Amino acid sequence: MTAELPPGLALQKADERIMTLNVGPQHPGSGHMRIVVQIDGDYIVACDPDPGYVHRGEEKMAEYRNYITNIPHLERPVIHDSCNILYPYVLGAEEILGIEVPERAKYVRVIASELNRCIYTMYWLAIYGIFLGHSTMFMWPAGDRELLIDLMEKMTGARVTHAHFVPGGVRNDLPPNFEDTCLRQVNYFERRIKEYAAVFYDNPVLISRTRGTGVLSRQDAIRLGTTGSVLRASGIDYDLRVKEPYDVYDELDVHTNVMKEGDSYARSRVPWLDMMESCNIIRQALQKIPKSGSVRTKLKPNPKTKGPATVYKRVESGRGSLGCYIVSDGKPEPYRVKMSVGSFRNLIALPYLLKGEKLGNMPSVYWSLNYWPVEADR
Amino acid sequence: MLEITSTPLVLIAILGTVGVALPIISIARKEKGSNSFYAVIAFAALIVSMGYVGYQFVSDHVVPSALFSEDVLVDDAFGGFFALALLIVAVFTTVGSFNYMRRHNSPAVYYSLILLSTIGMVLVAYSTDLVMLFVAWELMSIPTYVLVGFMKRNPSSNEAALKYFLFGALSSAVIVYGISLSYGLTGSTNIGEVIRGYAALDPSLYPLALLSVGMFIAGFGFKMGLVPFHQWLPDTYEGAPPTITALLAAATKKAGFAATIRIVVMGTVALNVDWTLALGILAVMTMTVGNVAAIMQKNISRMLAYSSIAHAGYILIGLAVAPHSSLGLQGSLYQILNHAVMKGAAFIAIAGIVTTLAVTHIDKLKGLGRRMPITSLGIVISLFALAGVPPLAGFWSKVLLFGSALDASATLGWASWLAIAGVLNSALSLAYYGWITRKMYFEGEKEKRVKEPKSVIGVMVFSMIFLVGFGVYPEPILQFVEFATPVLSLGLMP
Amino acid sequence: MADAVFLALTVITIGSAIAALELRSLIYGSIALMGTLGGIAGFFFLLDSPFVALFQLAVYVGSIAVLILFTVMLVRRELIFKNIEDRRRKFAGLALMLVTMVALGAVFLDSGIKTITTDEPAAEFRDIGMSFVTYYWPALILMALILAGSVTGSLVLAKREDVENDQRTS
Amino acid sequence: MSVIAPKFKLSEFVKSLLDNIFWVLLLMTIVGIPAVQIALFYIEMPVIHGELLTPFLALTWLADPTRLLPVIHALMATDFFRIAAFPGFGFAALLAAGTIFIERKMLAKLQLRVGPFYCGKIEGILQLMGDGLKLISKEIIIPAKADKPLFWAAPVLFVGAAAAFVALIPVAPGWVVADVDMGLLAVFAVIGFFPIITILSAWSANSKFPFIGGIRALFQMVSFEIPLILSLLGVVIVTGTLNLSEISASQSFFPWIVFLPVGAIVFFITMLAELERIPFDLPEAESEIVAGWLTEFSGMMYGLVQLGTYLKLYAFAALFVVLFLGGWNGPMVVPPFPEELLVGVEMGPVKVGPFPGLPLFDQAMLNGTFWFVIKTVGVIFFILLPRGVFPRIRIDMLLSLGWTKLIGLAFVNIFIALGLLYAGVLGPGGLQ
Amino acid sequence: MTNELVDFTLVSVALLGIGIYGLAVKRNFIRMLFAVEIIINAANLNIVAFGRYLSHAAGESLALFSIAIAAAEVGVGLSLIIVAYRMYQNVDIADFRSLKG
Amino acid sequence: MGTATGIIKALNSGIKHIAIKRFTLRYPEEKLKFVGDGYQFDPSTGVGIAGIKGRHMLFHDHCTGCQLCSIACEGVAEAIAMVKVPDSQTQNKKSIMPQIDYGKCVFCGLCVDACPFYALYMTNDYELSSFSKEGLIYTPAQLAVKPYVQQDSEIQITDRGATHG
Amino acid sequence: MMSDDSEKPVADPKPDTKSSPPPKPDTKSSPPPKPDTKSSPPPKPASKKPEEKPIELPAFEKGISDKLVEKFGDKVEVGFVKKDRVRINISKENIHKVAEFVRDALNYDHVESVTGVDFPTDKEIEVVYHVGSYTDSSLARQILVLATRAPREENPIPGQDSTRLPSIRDVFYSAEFGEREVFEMLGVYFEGHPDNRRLLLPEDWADLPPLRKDFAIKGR
Repeated sequence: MTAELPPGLALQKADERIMTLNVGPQHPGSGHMRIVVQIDGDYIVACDPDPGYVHRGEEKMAEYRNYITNIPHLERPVIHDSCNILYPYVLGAEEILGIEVPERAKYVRVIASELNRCIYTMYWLAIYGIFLGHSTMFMWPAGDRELLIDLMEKMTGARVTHAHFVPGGVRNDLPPNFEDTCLRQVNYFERRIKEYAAVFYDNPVLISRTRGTGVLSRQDAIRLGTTGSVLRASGIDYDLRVKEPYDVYDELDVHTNVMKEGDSYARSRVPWLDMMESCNIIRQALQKIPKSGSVRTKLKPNPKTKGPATVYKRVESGRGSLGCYIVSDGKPEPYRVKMSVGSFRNLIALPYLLKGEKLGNMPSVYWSLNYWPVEADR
Repeated sequence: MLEITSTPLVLIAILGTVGVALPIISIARKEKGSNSFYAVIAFAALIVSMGYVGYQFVSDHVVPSALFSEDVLVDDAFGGFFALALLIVAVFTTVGSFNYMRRHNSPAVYYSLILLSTIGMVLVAYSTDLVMLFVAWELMSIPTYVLVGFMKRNPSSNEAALKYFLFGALSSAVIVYGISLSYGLTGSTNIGEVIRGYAALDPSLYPLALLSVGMFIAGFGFKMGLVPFHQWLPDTYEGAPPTITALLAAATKKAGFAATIRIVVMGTVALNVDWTLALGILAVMTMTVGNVAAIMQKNISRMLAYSSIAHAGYILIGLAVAPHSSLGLQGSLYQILNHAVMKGAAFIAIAGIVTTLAVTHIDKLKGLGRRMPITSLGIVISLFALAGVPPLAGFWSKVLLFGSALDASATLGWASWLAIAGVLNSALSLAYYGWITRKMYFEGEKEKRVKEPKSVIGVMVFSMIFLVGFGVYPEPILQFVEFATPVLSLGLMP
Repeated sequence: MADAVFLALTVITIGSAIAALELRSLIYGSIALMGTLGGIAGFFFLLDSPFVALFQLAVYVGSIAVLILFTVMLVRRELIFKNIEDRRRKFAGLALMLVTMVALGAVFLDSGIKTITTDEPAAEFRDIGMSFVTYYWPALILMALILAGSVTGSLVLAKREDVENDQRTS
Repeated sequence: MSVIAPKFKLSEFVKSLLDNIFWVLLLMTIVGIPAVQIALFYIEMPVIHGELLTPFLALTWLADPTRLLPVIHALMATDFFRIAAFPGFGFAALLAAGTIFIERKMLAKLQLRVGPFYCGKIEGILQLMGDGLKLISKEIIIPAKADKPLFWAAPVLFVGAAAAFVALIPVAPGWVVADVDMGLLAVFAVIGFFPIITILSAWSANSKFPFIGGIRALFQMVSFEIPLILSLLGVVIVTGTLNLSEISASQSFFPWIVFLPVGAIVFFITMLAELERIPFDLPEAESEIVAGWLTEFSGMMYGLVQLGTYLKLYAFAALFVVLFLGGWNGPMVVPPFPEELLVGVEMGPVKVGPFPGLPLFDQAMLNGTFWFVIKTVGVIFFILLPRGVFPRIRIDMLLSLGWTKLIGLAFVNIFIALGLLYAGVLGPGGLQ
Repeated sequence: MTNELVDFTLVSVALLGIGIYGLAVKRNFIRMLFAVEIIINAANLNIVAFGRYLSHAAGESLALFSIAIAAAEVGVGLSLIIVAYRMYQNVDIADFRSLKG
Repeated sequence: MGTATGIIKALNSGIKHIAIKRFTLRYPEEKLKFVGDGYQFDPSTGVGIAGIKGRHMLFHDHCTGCQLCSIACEGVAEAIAMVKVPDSQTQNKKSIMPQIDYGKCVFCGLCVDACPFYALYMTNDYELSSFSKEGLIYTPAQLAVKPYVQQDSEIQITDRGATHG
Repeated sequence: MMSDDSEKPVADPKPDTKSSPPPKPDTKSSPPPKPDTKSSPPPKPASKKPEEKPIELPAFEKGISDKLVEKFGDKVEVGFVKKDRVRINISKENIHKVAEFVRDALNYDHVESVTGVDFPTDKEIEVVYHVGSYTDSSLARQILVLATRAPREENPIPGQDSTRLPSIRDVFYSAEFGEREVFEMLGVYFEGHPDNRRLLLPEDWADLPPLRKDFAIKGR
């Protein structure tokens, strides 16, 4: 590997031939970021992602709040996946504070985390659909996502920003009859997402449009350090729920979906398969969950730590491996919290993939990276 | 009625199919740079076409030069003659490009365009309808615009193409205008009808008829490079790829003469106008300007371009005296055939020199006789044939031309001056041909021999055999030319 | 009525022809050229040849004008050209134009063409089709070859070398 | 006191209302009535009771309602009515408005939404009007470096070209604005104008995204014109005419789609591309190039372009109906008018009728229009359907589809047509 | 027909004159192309006018051929212009100086 | 041919959905039914009871004015201010009670967790809009009122799709 | 760059072969957790797995740290060895070499996160790389923590002052954006990084690098 940028990855001087387009931040195809794209005719010559439009300094904020009050604002970067983004922080905080989690709470966490993964993926899928000009694929997931949001609301009391996980368990117990409702709605949900196949995933127009575009080879996926669905779509069997099981994932049967192609079609299909797998996991967890028991180890509002420590915890979120590095110096507030997020890690692949693509492929390749701008900015 | 086996239709079928199929094959093959594959296909198609033309002659399916017909095409000896001459040049170009095109992109399109252009040229000679002639004329021209500008990285090629395109488009516009007038005056587009209509024209419409004939001369003159319309020619011949220059100089020009003989000569005859003087003056001007300008050139392509202007003048002598001497058209036709071979060979040789040595300046050709012996021998023989040095084929055509001028001087007093001017010009041209020969053989000392392209050698050998052979034994060609030459009075009284 | 239409068309056609050559902006020049072509189509309508007129509209406006506009926009840096023609050349050109127009006009006016009139109905477009398939059919074939040649030729010319050199698979 | 409008006074409100009513009435009297009179001068007046009606007498219809009907009848015979109202602009605009409503509702149903709901009480039927009012009331913003004359002209020209297209469509026997002998060729000529307008407007906005969108529109339209024309040649071959009315009339027994399904499919796909509908809406691909060549339009200029787009959609759907689905032909659903309705019937002392309005239409026209509208709406439905089902495709896929597959299929269609003709199935001696 | 043939021919001559003027004066290649187009259109006008007054279909056929050929020609010409533009960034023929003449 | 069947399948799926039931909730007319009375705290287990996290409800007789809710909110939204209340309870010596600014509150419920005396609960009232910023500040007196909410729509899943009945 | 072959069947011998008692100097590094207390975080009752793991796995991790110590000796310092986590403290001169060794010999292939931690008391800024592996399935749950320190200045001018570190972007490509983030958030200039540019902050950011401790949030 060379120390320079790959040839031509850097922006070039604009001239008669090369036109510089500012895709975003006020562009329907950019999300909350700007991609400076240089095109030559219909081909993208170079591209420079410019995130940071929603940077709010969560890591700095976390240094001023104690381990409990950090919870509501640390979930803000990905409010659709708010359980998962809290998960590593909570795991780390448990280690630093030295608390143990009841068994039932672990199952509740797994159910909430999988439901939230589905909620996030549906949101992502909706935007992926509208980026490809498929407005039905925007409406259907956005509508069916409501099912799960209702479920999460029953469970946690909030529709998106749950603030449900706390060090020592979860905030509240499951509502009565939750198992039945959950099972029914999850089954229905699975039936619904299977219907997306005919209109979206098996649609010949979509296949011919996304197959073979933005191909990320296996070596490059490893080299660029991508994660999550991007990594698994490139043929690497790596899922933290299997490889480094946290909480009770080692007692559940988790199957990793891997596709070999590494193109944007595969990258868009893997999250869809993951949703089915999530439904599967939820059903298993509902079976195995202890029927009674505490779900929370009681903590003070301002808990004391056990002294200086550093922790690095990882979980598998909707966008891939999500790590949280906490440095504690013994005070009630963490000394430093660093979120290593999947979006930020996958962003590095964007200029690499877009180089030489057609402009028409830009939205599909960009959004197939499973990228959430707010999370990358934090 | 046009038979389906008549030569022009078969030529369209063979060359058109191959010409259209080549790009499609290249798309289907998805390979690059397999130049020789396409060249071989094109070469085969051309050879088959030539064989068919020859077979039609041998098997006596050819009408003796009819010039007029009820149909848009006629399968006569005149057309056949031109078809043979033009196909020879096309074969030269194809073979010459075999080596020249090796480094360039899209060879399939290149050969396909050569084939299409060849169809156009050949059908110009065959057509007996103005619409057909115009369409064939455009089919001849449009591919050559592309071919001249085919070297996209080369500014001079592009500039040559632009100039050529502009003058070509202008010439076709002028031709359409002429056609519109002649159609309006006679109510038909068939050349026979037009000529007959001209012969029986109301006198008040004579000026318009003259205008139309004038426009035809101007339009065709652009392609032939007659003197007032020749400005584009040296630039284009210099800038274009040398192989394409061979096609332009040796073939499209001849197609212009075919059209001129079909229309202008007939029209002048029909209108009973004494255009001979005008044509004669045009001939002398063209010869003189061409030769004088050629002496001053330093670039061999440019020199040959001016030389080909001069040769247009020689050929025009025959046309000028045609109404008064039956030898005139014979001489023109003979000269056309010879010039096609000579110029074609010369430019292909230049293409070979450009590919191997990348020089065109005359001073740089020092010692070429040692570096590329066969090529330079071919060039020298072509040049001397162009000058009309006795044992070579060019000599006989010039003898025929000047003889026709002398022959016509019986009825046309000034015609002998044409012959004198022609002889003087030939002498003048010998000067610069000789100068090149001196440069190639008697200057420079220690050049080593380089590898000559085999395809160029093939062309050289063929042209040398042709020029020397028919120079020594011109009888068959003379007979052929006599057979192909139209009898002018034939058209008016069908 | 027709005379008024004729005069209007004449003014449009000739005026926009002059405008096409003289307007400084090439885009507007191209639009003026479209005016000329449309005016000619109007003349064709006057001449009872709607087929040719509509063909003229479809081909010239539908493809040639588009091509010209496209090229002009591609060449967008030089939208407004320096007025580099010198005066002498301009006056010579004007003189040439006047000589041509006067001489040819005199020839036309002087000739017997003025006597040609007709009251016969115009040829129907079915006759055109008939003449195409019976008399001009070899010319039609050649026409197809011309179009094939020009399309492949222009594609090869207009294709960019760098795209040519690294051809993509998709 | 309301929080929203704290300075509200009922008396002021009533006063302003009265003010508005006064001005409206004044303008109506000053401008409206003379305009009606001027219009009446150009109508060929009918003769009633052996007396030629004058425009002034015609205005007195309130006094004598029997005069109204003949005047309206005379109005319907004028070119103005044809252009502005029935087969022309008004009818097309009405159908276009209906199209927009159908599109929004149907797409909503397909996407498990409700669609426009509240505006107009009944399923949001007045939503379109609301949108129109909003567009009219919005400011028209012109980019500073735009080429203003062209930028202004483009939407107007677009609507004009679309209206010219509409004018060529025969709706019912004899009801067509411009019955051109070369109707189909005229259609091609009109279609040829759209790319020019598009590219001019794109260029004149002097912005990057419109320019890319304009170039894309140009590629798309120009390259799909060829299969469009080729796919229609089959119909021309079997009917032997270019006149759209004649083509429509020739399908009185069966529509051409029965014999030329390939041509119909090719025409349908090229139609989608020419209309820039999904999946071929590349010129407006919002995720790549914002809104393509429409990016810089605002306010009513955008509204005009939308109007033109939907007029074009109607015109294309109608062309499909005329060429392949039999146009106005269909079984008679309108029963023949009974004589009593036309002249009235006397029942004892009471005379009922004549039923006003009925003499304005004849049965053939009503029937033809009915079938035409039914078929057109059906075609429009199928034009709109892909929007809910397919994603947008890419420009290179589009071009290769047009240049390779569709042109090939169009030739197949031509050979089918020729084969049918030479086999004697169609044409003289055949079925028709 | 209220118009006479000579009227049409005179318009055609005027257009021819304008075309020749454009070719003689303008040095911009696109303008020269315009001029050529104007000449071709003048010829077409002539042809159709003659055809109408002779009541022939041949005139219209010739005009159709001429229009189609002009389209092909313009296509080639414009692609040459594009090639030239890529090389020179200019389309003024006066600036093309690699060849003398 | 695979392409053709794919296209037909997609069209078929699209047309099929035109007839399917839709679960659009016409919000102001119907409201979704939530679990329980809102997020509350079960004193017996020390764990929350599931419920929507709507606006708070303050039990004046439980509140001691310990400020723990305010401290918990400090790191999150700073929505809770302690204000003087006129009538002092016996256990509330300082006679201060929380006043909540719903313009700032993020409804995380950490204050409920923090309250050691179970004085602060959350209810399922979420319609808090007001025309002024002042209207969003709820005084302890306002917080003491139990809101009346009518929420009765529930999701129903049938074979023809999910619907809000 | 990395091994292209698919996942090797694995690396069991590694923990066995390495048995040398390592120095394990967890003496003075600022976060000094006790490995033995931390190494058994899942105190699951009645589960077979956790009983075996604390015995075997730290040995495996120890093997990794032993390899590093064996290779570099005093240049590296083992921060801690926990279950699945090994921390190595390296001086800034050696970080590049260690990274190369980690990539080539230990089969780690990507950087998961690059973290900068400001220690104003030590006048140093610590940059921590969390290195993981996709190709080697035995390392799938392992994270190697490489920590290095750069001197810190009171009035930093990012890019101009002495707060510099060698970039390991040419070893691990995936560190590119992470290092860019650390550059703008803490003002650590990475020498050898081709693209030391602003990433998340506004273009006209002229204040202190925001994650330094002396950059205070307003009102706190």
